Amino acid sequence: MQESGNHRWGMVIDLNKCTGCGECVAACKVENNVAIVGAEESEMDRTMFWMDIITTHEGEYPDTEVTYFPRPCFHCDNPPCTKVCPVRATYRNDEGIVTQIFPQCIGCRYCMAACPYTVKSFNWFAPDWPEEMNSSLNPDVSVRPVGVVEKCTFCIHRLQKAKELARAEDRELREGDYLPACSESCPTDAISFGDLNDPHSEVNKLAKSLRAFRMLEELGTEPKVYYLSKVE
Amino acid sequence: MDKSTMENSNEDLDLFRSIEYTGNGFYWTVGFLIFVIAFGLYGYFHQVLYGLGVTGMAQPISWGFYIVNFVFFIGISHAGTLISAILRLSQAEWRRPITRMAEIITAIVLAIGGLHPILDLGQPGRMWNLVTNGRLQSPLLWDVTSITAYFAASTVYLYLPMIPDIAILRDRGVKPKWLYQFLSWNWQDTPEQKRVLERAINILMIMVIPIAVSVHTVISYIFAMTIQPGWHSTIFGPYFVAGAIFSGIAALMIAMIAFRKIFHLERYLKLIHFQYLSTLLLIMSIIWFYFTFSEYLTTFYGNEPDEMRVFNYKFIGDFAPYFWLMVFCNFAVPVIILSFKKTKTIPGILVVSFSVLIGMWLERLIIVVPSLANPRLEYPVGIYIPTITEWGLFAAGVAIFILGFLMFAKYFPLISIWEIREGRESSIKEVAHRLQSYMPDTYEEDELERALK
Amino acid sequence: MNHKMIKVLQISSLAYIWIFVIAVDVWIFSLLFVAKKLDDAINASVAIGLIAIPLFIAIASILTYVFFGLQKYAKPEEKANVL
Amino acid sequence: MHDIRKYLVTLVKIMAIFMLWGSSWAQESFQPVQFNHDYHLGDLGLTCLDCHKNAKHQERASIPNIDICSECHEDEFDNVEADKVFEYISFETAIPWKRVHRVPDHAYFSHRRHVQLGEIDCIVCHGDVEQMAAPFERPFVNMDMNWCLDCHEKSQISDECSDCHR
Repeated sequence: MQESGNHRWGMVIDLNKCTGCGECVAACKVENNVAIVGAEESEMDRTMFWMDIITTHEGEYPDTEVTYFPRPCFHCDNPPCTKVCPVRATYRNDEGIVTQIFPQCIGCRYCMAACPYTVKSFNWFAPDWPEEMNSSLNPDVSVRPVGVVEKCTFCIHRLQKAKELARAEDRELREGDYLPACSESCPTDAISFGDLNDPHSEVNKLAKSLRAFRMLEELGTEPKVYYLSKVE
Repeated sequence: MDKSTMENSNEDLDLFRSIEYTGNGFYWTVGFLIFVIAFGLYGYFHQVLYGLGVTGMAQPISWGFYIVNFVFFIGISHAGTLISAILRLSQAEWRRPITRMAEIITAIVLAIGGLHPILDLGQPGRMWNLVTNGRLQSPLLWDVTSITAYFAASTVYLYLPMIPDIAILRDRGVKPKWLYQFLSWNWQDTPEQKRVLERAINILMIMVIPIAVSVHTVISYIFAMTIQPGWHSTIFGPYFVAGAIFSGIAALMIAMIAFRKIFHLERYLKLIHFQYLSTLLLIMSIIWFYFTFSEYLTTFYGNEPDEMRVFNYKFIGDFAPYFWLMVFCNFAVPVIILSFKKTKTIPGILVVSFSVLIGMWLERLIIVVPSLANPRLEYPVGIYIPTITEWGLFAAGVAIFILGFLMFAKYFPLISIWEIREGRESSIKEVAHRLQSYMPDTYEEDELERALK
Repeated sequence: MNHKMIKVLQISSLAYIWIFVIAVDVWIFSLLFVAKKLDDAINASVAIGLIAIPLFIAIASILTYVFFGLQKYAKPEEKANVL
Repeated sequence: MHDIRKYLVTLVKIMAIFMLWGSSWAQESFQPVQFNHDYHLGDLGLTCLDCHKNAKHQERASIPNIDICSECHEDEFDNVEADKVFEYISFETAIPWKRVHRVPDHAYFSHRRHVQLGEIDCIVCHGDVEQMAAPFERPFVNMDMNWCLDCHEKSQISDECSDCHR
């Protein structure tokens, strides 16, 4: 394997470019076999999104300023969720990805309660898809059983494959080899993804820009998802 | 058996009634309780089969009744051993008819409460992961450890002072004989045996107090260790401990009043016992108010936006009815009723006790749900409506408690017989002696002369 | 049920309590090793282990002390009767 | 007494029927074709990668089917099993091989990782296939996590959960 520990994967989302189209949400759902819950369940607030869009409204109509925040898991460098897990089903790996080991999870939902960003979803029932979609599930990602917590993994299966391919071709991992589905699918290129440790990567440069900020930075969780604030 | 013990055992005949006489009411009650438990179990199997979706929990509010009841039951379990240990330690003579009941409450409710997190698991079949891959840094594991320790310590603490009573039952020939023979550990009331037992009880009661305090502190840490608004508070440890003792005393008094009525124990559990305990309850009520006040005042004064969202949700938002009902039940009712001698009667105390239990349960609900319902980011505020499964399991939990208490009363005396006898025989002399030792020292004759010079 | 049988039952129940206590201690102890192996907050684990492990042993010891104390100081004539 | 004997006889009969049924069930071959690895590898000198073409460069090793078989099986051979293959080829229907070796859905396993990068011989996981006259009916080893981890620890490969689980 590639020597791990020298990457620190991160994401920069440009709010100026984001139109709130929801392509990232859809791409994520398809890529990661995220369950589709019925109308009844979604009435109960049990919708499941690994990538969600938070909409904020500022000001009174007609001078309303609407901002869309695509919200993956923030993959904190100091994650509050991993500390409390009683069985090590979630932890931050050497490359900064906060992983979720589904077969290990006992479903106590402590990590959900501890996450200040509320990014985790729980499988309240066994996941279910419309009949015709069952054959189009992504074989690279497991289908989670009932009763476990799940969340965005930065499409870690793509990293596994990209690393393997790079080593098979006997080269270093290049920028762009590994992109999560949301970043790849964004029609306006609002979501950049890459190695924050690489001084030449795009995300590194963007994360250092004056517009960059992180969600609830004051909590000290050190999220690795940066937003570029809106400018006129 | 010599003559004096014979007389005594006749005198304490009331205490054997629950064991030696079984009425129809007993079977009806047990039958009803088993029905309630079966209903709860049915709900649980339903939940295991289909998933936690059968409960009312949803996305931001991922913890509901199970965790609320977990904290509530463990809170009740506190009173017992802690109160009994404190009363024993302070040599309060009026403890004698109370301690046993308090200890039973602990043992039974702790077992019920301790199992509640399992109800809450999405994958109960993977419990074994806790054994093979547990992480001691998670507050949940602190709980597992300290509840196990408390359960072990409090059952031992219940059992040891029961040995002489079991021996009395054995000598009376109560059936099943083998059970009492097995449990009495060859007790023959020799002075040496008494010394051994008393030494063990003394060590245990000192040990059990810090364990008891640690249990509820650690339970509060489940919440306090996260950085969620409304939870991340340094006061939570003592706040939970105080609340636990508060609700525990109330539960203890309800049990005492009920069993006093059923088994005609008026001669043992007198008004004075209830008045002493209710004074303790009144003090705890005021302490509870003090903690609640400082907890919310700091939040309000600090005015941190995320904290204030939860604060407003409780004070004027969706949870306001529950919040103010809690304040009414936990503070207004006890203070009003227990402050006046006229209302400090058995019915009055019963009302207060129920009110406190309801209030403390609401407090647990108010701690768990609003913080989860108001996430920091701009999500819609969550709602939580418990389903029949959750109510059923709550009822089953209460039913198991009552059933456990009844079954205990069926086989063992609810009031410590030997401690009552000991009190009757020697405590007046001992207390007189003790009082003497509190008195200012009198001068010896030569000392007096010297002092006069 | 005869007295010998009861004696055996008593001793074995005491043994079960020891097995339980030792099992809990072994569990906590093994978690220390897991924490060390995975480099996962070993200090917290050691702190909890230091308190919890002796505590369980103490509880079982008290019980054992009482059991053997009561056997030792039972009246001899009835001892023969009961044993 | 007589009745009991009667019942016993009936019982024995029923058991005999079950045993016969069971044994006939076991004899029915598990795979559609009794493929002979021994013959193909030993006598014909093929290698694993000749048929399992993706084993080195892809995640999944691929189980050969008529498109590969037809390269050699152009005519009928003097063999019942080979005739079956020829039949499949001539009708252009895929041979319904039953998959025997599989890791659970929640684990990521890649042949490329192990065969190309790790340079592990096929026989390490699949056994001495060259000696096998019949196709697999059950996996060579029980492929559970401990089995994976044993080897990973021995050869000091990463034992991070996230390297295999997703």
